[in-house]
Amino acid sequence: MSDDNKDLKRERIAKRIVRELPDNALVNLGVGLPTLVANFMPKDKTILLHSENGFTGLGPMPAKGAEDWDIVNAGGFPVSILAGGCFFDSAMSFSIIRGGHLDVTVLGGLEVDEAGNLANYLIPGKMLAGMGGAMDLVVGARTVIIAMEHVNKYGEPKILKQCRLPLTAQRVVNLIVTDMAFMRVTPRGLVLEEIAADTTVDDVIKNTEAHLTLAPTIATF
Amino acid sequence: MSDDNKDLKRERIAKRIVRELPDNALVNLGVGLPTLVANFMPKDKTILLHSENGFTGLGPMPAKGAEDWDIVNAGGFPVSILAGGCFFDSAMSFSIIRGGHLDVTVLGGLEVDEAGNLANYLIPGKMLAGMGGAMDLVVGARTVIIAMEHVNKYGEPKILKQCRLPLTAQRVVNLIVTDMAFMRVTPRGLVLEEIAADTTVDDVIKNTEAHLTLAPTIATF
Amino acid sequence: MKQICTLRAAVAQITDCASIMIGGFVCCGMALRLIDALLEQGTKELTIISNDAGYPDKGVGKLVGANRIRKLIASYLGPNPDVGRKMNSGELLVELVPQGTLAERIRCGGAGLGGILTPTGIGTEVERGKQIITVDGKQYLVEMPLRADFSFVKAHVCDKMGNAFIAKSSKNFNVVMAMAARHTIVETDELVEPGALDPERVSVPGVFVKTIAWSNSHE
Amino acid sequence: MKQICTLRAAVAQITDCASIMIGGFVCCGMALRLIDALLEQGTKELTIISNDAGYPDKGVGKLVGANRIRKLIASYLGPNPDVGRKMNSGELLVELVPQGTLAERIRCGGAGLGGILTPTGIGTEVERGKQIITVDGKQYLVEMPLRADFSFVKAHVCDKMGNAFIAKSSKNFNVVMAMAARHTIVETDELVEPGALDPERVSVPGVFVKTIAWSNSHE
Repeated sequence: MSDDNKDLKRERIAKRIVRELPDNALVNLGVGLPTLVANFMPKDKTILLHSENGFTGLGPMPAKGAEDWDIVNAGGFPVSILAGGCFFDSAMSFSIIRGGHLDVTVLGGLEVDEAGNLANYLIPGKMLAGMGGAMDLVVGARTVIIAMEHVNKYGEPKILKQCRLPLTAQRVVNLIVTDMAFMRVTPRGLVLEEIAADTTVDDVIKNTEAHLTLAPTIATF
Repeated sequence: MSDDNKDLKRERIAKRIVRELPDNALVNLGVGLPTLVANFMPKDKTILLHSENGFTGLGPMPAKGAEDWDIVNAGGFPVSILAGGCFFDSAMSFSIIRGGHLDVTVLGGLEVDEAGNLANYLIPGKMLAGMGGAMDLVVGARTVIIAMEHVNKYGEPKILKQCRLPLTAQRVVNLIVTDMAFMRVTPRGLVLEEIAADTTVDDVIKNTEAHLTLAPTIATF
Repeated sequence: MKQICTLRAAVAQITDCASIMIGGFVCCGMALRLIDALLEQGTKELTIISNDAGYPDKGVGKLVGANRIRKLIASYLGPNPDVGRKMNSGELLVELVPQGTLAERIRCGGAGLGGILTPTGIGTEVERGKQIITVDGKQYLVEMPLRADFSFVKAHVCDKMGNAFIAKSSKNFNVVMAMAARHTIVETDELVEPGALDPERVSVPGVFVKTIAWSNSHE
Repeated sequence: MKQICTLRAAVAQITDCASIMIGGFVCCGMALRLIDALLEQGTKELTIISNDAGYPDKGVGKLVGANRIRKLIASYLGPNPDVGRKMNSGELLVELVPQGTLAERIRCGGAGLGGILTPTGIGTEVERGKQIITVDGKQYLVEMPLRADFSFVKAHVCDKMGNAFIAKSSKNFNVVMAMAARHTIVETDELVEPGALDPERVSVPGVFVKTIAWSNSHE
């Protein structure tokens, strides 16, 4: 897959997620792919972005040379604060998250399974990213959206019957949006609601280990 | 006892307590008699006063007409803030208290006993003052000083073998200063260290239910 | 966006038997005009969570005097002898909570915590019915979160995003209470556009606020 | 009064095997000059409590690179691959703590609480060895307080009473860490007289601070 193509697919994920954000929502975007969501904010809705390192009103990156290194996002990169935002410390920031005041969190994933379990912070012996705020975010946010590639770099499914990696949290995921599909976690497992324009239902099923229930009508995004 | 005489005795208690405050101490003064301590602050020491409703740097009452009702003490009366003080909310205020950051608390008492138990917030069926911040103050402060009359309005001892009223806290009192005596709570009970200028050791013992060990020398204050 | 309305419209959402957290410390930082509007409205059987009951003729004390409160959760009743009288005569339920524990229980409610372990209250009537846990040889009470249907927050300046500046020592319980209610109502002296309030001077982030009652809009 | 001194004098009080909390979030709000002074001094076998390990060439990352750390307690190691390598080779002990839990455990340490009950970490490796308590049908982990010998706080303005203003998003862990150490050291860009800092803009009350290291006094 060419880099251009890859970028387009990541954009498609971000744009699809934007449509799930309710008006007046307080939203936290994880590092990486989820951050792209900020580039496609809907003009007809008021969305307030929360940055877990300590402010609301997260705005765009400043022009080169105009960075303020006291205003960074959760990845440590300079951003800006919009009118109506405010600063606070980490204890307050996570009170907002854990206390149920966050409407939506969008995070990346290594594995998601049929029960809505999520693994996204650790591959034993290989990758030690640390959970950062992820464990609190998925436990505290009203809606948890996972944004990720449908398969890993070896072409293996990331959407499983049961997660194998250490869990970030149990039964927390509400929606999974990938370059191939839009899936909802329900008490009866995963429901495939939409597929990407350049794929087929069969292709999605082939690249998914988890059982997918098909929605009555499968839309395209 | 005349009111003038009573005022003088209360002043004597306050002045004696002032001598116990270490240099650079953070001190909280309870409502009533303990508040008097602020009137006799030593010139040769730096004492910072903490007001549990939310600031450090508690200063004198403003002149009549110049009150700022957004700056009140724990009794709800207008006071002032000195240079170097700062404001905070109740959660932070009690973090300072409970977290061991307060050097001294001076509080009134209904009863104190040989073990350093304190009762000062409730007389069942009669007085319902509420503990306010007292339970946190005596548990959190490094030194707890009780300032009170030696006997109650019926002339009965308030310093007992064992408290009868509901406790504010167990084994927390370090010093008791009354109109008659200065006593220290030790692992072996109460030690009488000083007596007021207008009383005798015998008189103090007669008005105290608790057993008093006499210090090698008994000074006068 | 936030609901921006009169004091009267703000309290119209409160029905009998509701629980309300009311910030303030002996009336300093208390939303006195929201309380007056609530009194006018006649709402009763309330559960009130507040540091104190103010004075008999002011703030929460007025609700006590008018028999609008079924249960009062508070730490300090010194300035209001009415409360003790009504409690002893059985007209009012009172739960006394140490002030620091009250602040932490409310904060827990707002912060999604299941409780805290505090040394305050060990060996007193406060420990009755509560679990005790020993950590490093020291005993702690397990204290549970407090939440409420509404909270009244008194601000000096509030922007239209709900960010509130609460001046000086009137912050007190207003900050944690703003976090812990399903519906937080701010009574503000001054209402400004987003961006007009310095983001470094925000005492209560707007994300906790649902309704802004503008005192000057009181009819 | 507070000890007001150079960066070098401030860290001279820190001996091998000390535990240090270091505020900051991927180097934003991190006391980089205090860390440099500590590196120069050669102190080793440290226990560091910090949200992250910064970058390999900056802040806490430098201490990792120079093998000064025995144990690191942190939540997020993304920007510093060194940590994972050193952990896997056994050179470094790492305890991962969820970010919100880290903030609360430190706050507990500073606030005299014995712990908190949090839903975060239930059903994950984080719950290992910890007590689980059910409140209202929901499971919570009992998480213990964290304290340290020292903490490094980065301020923009500090008065001589220790009151510190920490600008914008650099507040992060600096506030709770100031509360939870036996000896809190503030590295400040600007040092002012008491009264010169607006008491409404104080991020860290001076009562928590013992030493003020003035960056400009760095020799």
